[in-house]
Amino acid sequence: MLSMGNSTFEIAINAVKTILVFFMMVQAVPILVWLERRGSAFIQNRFGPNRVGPLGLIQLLADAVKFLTKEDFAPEAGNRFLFYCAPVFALIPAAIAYMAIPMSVPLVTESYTFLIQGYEVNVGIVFILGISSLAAYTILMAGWGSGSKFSLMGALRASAQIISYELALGLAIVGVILLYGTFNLTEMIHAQAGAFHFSAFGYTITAPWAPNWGIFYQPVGAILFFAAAFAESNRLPFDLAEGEAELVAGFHTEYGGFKMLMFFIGEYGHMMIASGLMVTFYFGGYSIWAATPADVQQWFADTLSVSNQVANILSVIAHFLCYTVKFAIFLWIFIHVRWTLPRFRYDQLMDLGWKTMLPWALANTIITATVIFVTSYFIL
Amino acid sequence: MPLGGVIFITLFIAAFGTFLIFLARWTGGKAKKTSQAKFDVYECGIIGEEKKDTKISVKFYLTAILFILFDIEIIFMYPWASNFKSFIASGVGLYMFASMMIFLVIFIFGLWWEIRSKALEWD
Amino acid sequence: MSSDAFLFWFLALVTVVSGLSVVLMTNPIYSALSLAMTMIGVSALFVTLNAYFLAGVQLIVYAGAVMVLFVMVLMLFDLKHELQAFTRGRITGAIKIASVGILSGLIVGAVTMGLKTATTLTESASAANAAVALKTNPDTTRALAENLFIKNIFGFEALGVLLLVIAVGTVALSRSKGGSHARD
Amino acid sequence: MPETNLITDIGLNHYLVLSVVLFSLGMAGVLLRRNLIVLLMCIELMLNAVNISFVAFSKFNGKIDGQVMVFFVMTIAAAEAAVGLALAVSIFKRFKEVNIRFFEHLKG
Amino acid sequence: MLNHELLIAILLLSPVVGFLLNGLRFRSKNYMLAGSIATAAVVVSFVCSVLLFLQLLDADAEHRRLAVSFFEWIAVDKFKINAGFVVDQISVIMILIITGVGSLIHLFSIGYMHHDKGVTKYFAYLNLFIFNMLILVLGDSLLTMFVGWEGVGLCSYLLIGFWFTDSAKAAAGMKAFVTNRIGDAAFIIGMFVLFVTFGTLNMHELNALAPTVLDSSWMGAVTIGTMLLFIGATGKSAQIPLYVWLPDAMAGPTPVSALIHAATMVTAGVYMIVRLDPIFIMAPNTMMVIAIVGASTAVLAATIGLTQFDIKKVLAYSTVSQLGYMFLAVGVGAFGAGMFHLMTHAFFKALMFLGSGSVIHGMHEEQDIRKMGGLKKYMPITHFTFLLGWLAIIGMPPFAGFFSKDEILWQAFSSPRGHWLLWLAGVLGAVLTAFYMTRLMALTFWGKSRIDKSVHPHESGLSMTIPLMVLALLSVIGGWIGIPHVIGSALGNIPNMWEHWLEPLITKIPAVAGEGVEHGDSSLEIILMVVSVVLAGLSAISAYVMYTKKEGSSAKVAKAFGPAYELVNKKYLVDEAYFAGIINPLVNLSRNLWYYIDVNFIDKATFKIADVANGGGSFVKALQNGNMQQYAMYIGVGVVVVLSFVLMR
Repeated sequence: MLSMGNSTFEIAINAVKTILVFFMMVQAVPILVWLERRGSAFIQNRFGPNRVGPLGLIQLLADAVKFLTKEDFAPEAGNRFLFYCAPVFALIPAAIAYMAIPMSVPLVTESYTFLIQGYEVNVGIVFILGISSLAAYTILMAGWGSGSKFSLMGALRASAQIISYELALGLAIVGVILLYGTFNLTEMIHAQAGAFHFSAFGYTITAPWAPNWGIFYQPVGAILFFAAAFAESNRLPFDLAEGEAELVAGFHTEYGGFKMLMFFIGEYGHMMIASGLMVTFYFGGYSIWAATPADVQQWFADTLSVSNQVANILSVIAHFLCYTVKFAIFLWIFIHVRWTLPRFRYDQLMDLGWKTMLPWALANTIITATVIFVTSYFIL
Repeated sequence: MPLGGVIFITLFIAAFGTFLIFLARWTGGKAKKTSQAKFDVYECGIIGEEKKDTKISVKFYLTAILFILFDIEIIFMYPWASNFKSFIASGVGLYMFASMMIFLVIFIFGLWWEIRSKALEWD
Repeated sequence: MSSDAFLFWFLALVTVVSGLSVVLMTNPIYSALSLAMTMIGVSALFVTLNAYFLAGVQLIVYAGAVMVLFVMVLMLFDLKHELQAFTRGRITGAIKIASVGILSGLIVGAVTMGLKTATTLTESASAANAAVALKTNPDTTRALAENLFIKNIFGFEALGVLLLVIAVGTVALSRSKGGSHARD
Repeated sequence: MPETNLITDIGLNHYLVLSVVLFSLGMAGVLLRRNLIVLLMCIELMLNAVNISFVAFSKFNGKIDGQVMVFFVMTIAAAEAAVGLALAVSIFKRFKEVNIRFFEHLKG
Repeated sequence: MLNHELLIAILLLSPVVGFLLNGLRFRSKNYMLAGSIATAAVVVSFVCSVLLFLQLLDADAEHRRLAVSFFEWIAVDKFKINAGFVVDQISVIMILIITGVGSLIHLFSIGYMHHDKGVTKYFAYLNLFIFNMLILVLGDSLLTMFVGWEGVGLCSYLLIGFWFTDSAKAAAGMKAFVTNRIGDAAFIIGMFVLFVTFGTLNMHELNALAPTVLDSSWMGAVTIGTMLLFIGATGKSAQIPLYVWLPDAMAGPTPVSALIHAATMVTAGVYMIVRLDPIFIMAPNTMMVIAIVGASTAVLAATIGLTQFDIKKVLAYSTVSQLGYMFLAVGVGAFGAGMFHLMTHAFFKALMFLGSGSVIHGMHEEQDIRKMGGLKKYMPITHFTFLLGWLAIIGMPPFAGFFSKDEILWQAFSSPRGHWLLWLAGVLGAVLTAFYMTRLMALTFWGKSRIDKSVHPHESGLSMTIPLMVLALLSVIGGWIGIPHVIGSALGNIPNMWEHWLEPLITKIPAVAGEGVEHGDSSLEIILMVVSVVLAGLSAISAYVMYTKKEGSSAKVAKAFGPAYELVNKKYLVDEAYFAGIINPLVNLSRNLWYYIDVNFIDKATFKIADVANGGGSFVKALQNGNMQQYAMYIGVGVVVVLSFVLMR
């Protein structure tokens, strides 16, 4: 219950699993960096990294070597303890929060059930929100520890921005919670699995060809959530925290080498959480188009005529692939938007967060609640 | 809730990060003090005046305060939202709906007031 | 040692050490960060007490909002220089420490002397707790919501009004230019 | 009465004692520290300590009321922090000082 | 049909909604919107009242009581008060009057107040008044009633002083408020006495417990309690000795005078006594006092009315006089007759006040009847409706006032607690009423015009004349529901619906053997009736002659009476007497106390004490050194001490 399992084997598996997920995240970062550089080059009609290895793929390794050989630097004016702590703490919230996102159906063996995620948290949304709200400390620690006013300014801006958009984010999620009636991400995915069906006034509308995804019920919520997620991960068009023209590089002005890389891992980690949550809330999570996990497993068992055990494994792989595809699409959208849209001005950013997105999210909540209330309270 | 797992991976990542810091220190070496300017804080190529008490807009902290207050109001909606359907099923839906709508009216009034009083204006 | 006990002792250690450093650190920023650590520890303690939702709320509200505000204010106003972290006066200091010590001693004494009733309570409530622990999420949040929105509905709405009033008040406070008897 | 092991059998008392310890720390901070903002933080610490005991009672008595009370306490604490900091900041803006000894205008 | 709980809730809350809607936008000058909201609110209440009345009609006579309790208001040991409301035969009449007449007056106000700056505030106050009046009337316990009682007092104060920039008007408001406070204090003490005696304040329970009272002497608890309640009633209903505020209350807008100071609020005292009739019956001495006070108020106020020249003042004294009639009625145990007169009076006096409002409006704020005359041709509708009201008030058959006044007079004569002197006083009052009301009519509407050249009188608009017409109709037919047996049997067995309706609730006074029989003579009743009508008619005719045909004669008559006329003209110097006898001595006493006692003894003593405290304070001051943490330490030490005391005990 509280710990990681009932037997030594399970504990070991769970420990390895969490470490594995963490390293998957860490490994994804160089790939994303490469993707981002190639993608930006593609968008801007230039080449991008293409010298080291095929398509510049080995560029990542070269970068890593470069980072490792940089000499370790800390400004004298700053606070060395905080300066060194900040990058380490940058890794933590992103990784811990990401592990709560389910990536595939559980793998069921005779005596154990393995979840294809770091761990299952039954108040998933609240947990993820709570953990990712800790990211502000990293930024403030970095900004303060650097002892530079650019850093401090960038840190304050970044944290003010993060907390401002956390409101819109949190409120957009209320619609999702209302819709599924749970905090648990796995239950949400289950609610979205299978064909489209919608109950109102005691009647049920079904469409067997369409998936039952949340985006059909919460389009406004999805847009708000996604936009807020951009701001939460300090990505363009919301990267005011490091607006080069004003603040050099924001809170990591004084950072370089591996410490800088760790901040990047944190930032990309937030991006991954946002994509993962987007998929989970609005696009059915790991579930395959208009099919429930049970359907999929049955299909494997029937068409390939394999045992349930094998079908389960195949189903796990299929769902994981499905999740990865959806996940990758959103990551790509993140990258694409970054190289498409210009940066906001700071007052525009705050106005957007407080005066546009928050009221819209409120309206979304009220309308969702009203529709749910009216359609399920009055049975015709 | 897998509290043990969370704590385990937290400690693991912290250890891993520290390891990375030390690894980089080992491979890259400590920065050699070739000049004082190298260790000063960054200042666009001119000599830093090193005044830390820069004026920073009070808006930042005002934003943070307002964030806290609105955040709590949003948090109050969570248990309501996650149980709204089951409340409707058990017949207290109208009551729940009305009570939250009253709360939302207060919320909206607060937001409206803040916007109107230009507390959220950045200039 | 069971994992529950291990977690409790671990978290107790974390909270107490970070709580101590809140009081003892002379740099207020370290105090604030330590307090954030305490909050996170308390949140984890809530998890060991099956209060999952509250643990999340503790993270969001305390660690993610209130302490961020504290840290921000400390950084905004550059409050790191503190020549005198603690109050002067040996006698009053002694009285203060003594009163705190005696108070905690008294309460701890009372709590441990009430061990019997405590254990019986534990046994009587254990069945309910086992059910709660097994079924986890839906029942506790459901019960929480029922209690909050039906039994304490007035308090809930009143808190809404309180938050509104404070939102208005802080804006007014932050705009005030200072009173009539400024020193200079 | 079955033998209870103080180390392994975690009961209500453990949480209560922990709560008392944290509360006393907060109280000592309130009494001894001189920085206004640190004082506010110590008050938060005291409130957190109380929250622990509320939730512990809630668990060991099998009633949810304790948790609801914690919910309320959190709200009040956040409100208190907001107002307290707003006051501290406006005081700081005027006197450039957050030492508590500076505000002894409440003399008799 | 809607259930009665909901109906009562709507009935009560509708004016509150109106009050909030108008009160929250009180700066608006949109009289149409404000008036529509307020009138609509009261009309909704009126509809609810009618529905409730119909529900009562449906029920059989024994079960005509719709009670509702919304929540428990106060619960201290045995002292339990619910926010409970009761609609029964008596209160339904009151709510019909309040909301019916109230909506007409709201309608009238739209026209009357349209040029006023505070019109929205005005309507908000009016709605608040209606709400409080409904609480007063419907409350099922004395305390609930008292809430309304205070509430209407507040609204009365607000509305009398509505034009508070005029200090005289503000003072009039304060006078009303202070005078009412005296009565209210007595009312509260009366409630205490009744609670101590009966252990409850619920009126239903009180009435049920009333027959258990044994001690009905002067010093009996019930007598004292009812006497105190009656003093409260004299404050609210403007009886001797607390009537002085009502004439001054005419400073408020005229529709307010019509609503509050004629039709509804001032009758609250009568209503209260009727509600508690079993208790009052157990206190014959109180009843006697009530009857005497009522009769003497009726005569005294009527005499003052003879000499007044302000159109509203005349009506105000007339109101006081008519209220005296009602108290006379309840004093002799004719509770039904009192309620009956309350209702008919509400119709015709509201009519006359609104008529006077119409006149004042048409005359551009002129209130002096010496500067009127001949208005008949300028304001035909106002004149005609006023004429009907006049006929009703002087008691001409078959107008409403005749039946109610006659019933009172007959009861004053024939009731076991009546007396021929009371009857005589009543007739005298009727004669005087006929005289001064005719004088008012003659000076205002008839005769030659004395209107100033600059003033161009005009008839008022529809929103003002429609209420007048409705009320005029009611003044004519309103009395037909209570036709006395003598006339009813003569005209072919017309039943006395009024008596029948109230019968289950109105307690009959146990007839004293050998006395009631002699009085209950139908021929005697007819004779007395004829006597009073003829005397009133003669008085009216003489007044008509005196003020239209022979214009100098009134001055001659005044001269002939000389000092007496002066005395009456100065309102018997009651205000002056109050000042000389009560207020000034009190002020002087206080001043002397201050000069001699306070300065010499109390001040010195307090200074000494202050010195001691000062010395002690400067010693203790060291503790309060502004150091918050030190204070916190004191708290901590205190907690430690208390806790160790608790634990070590």
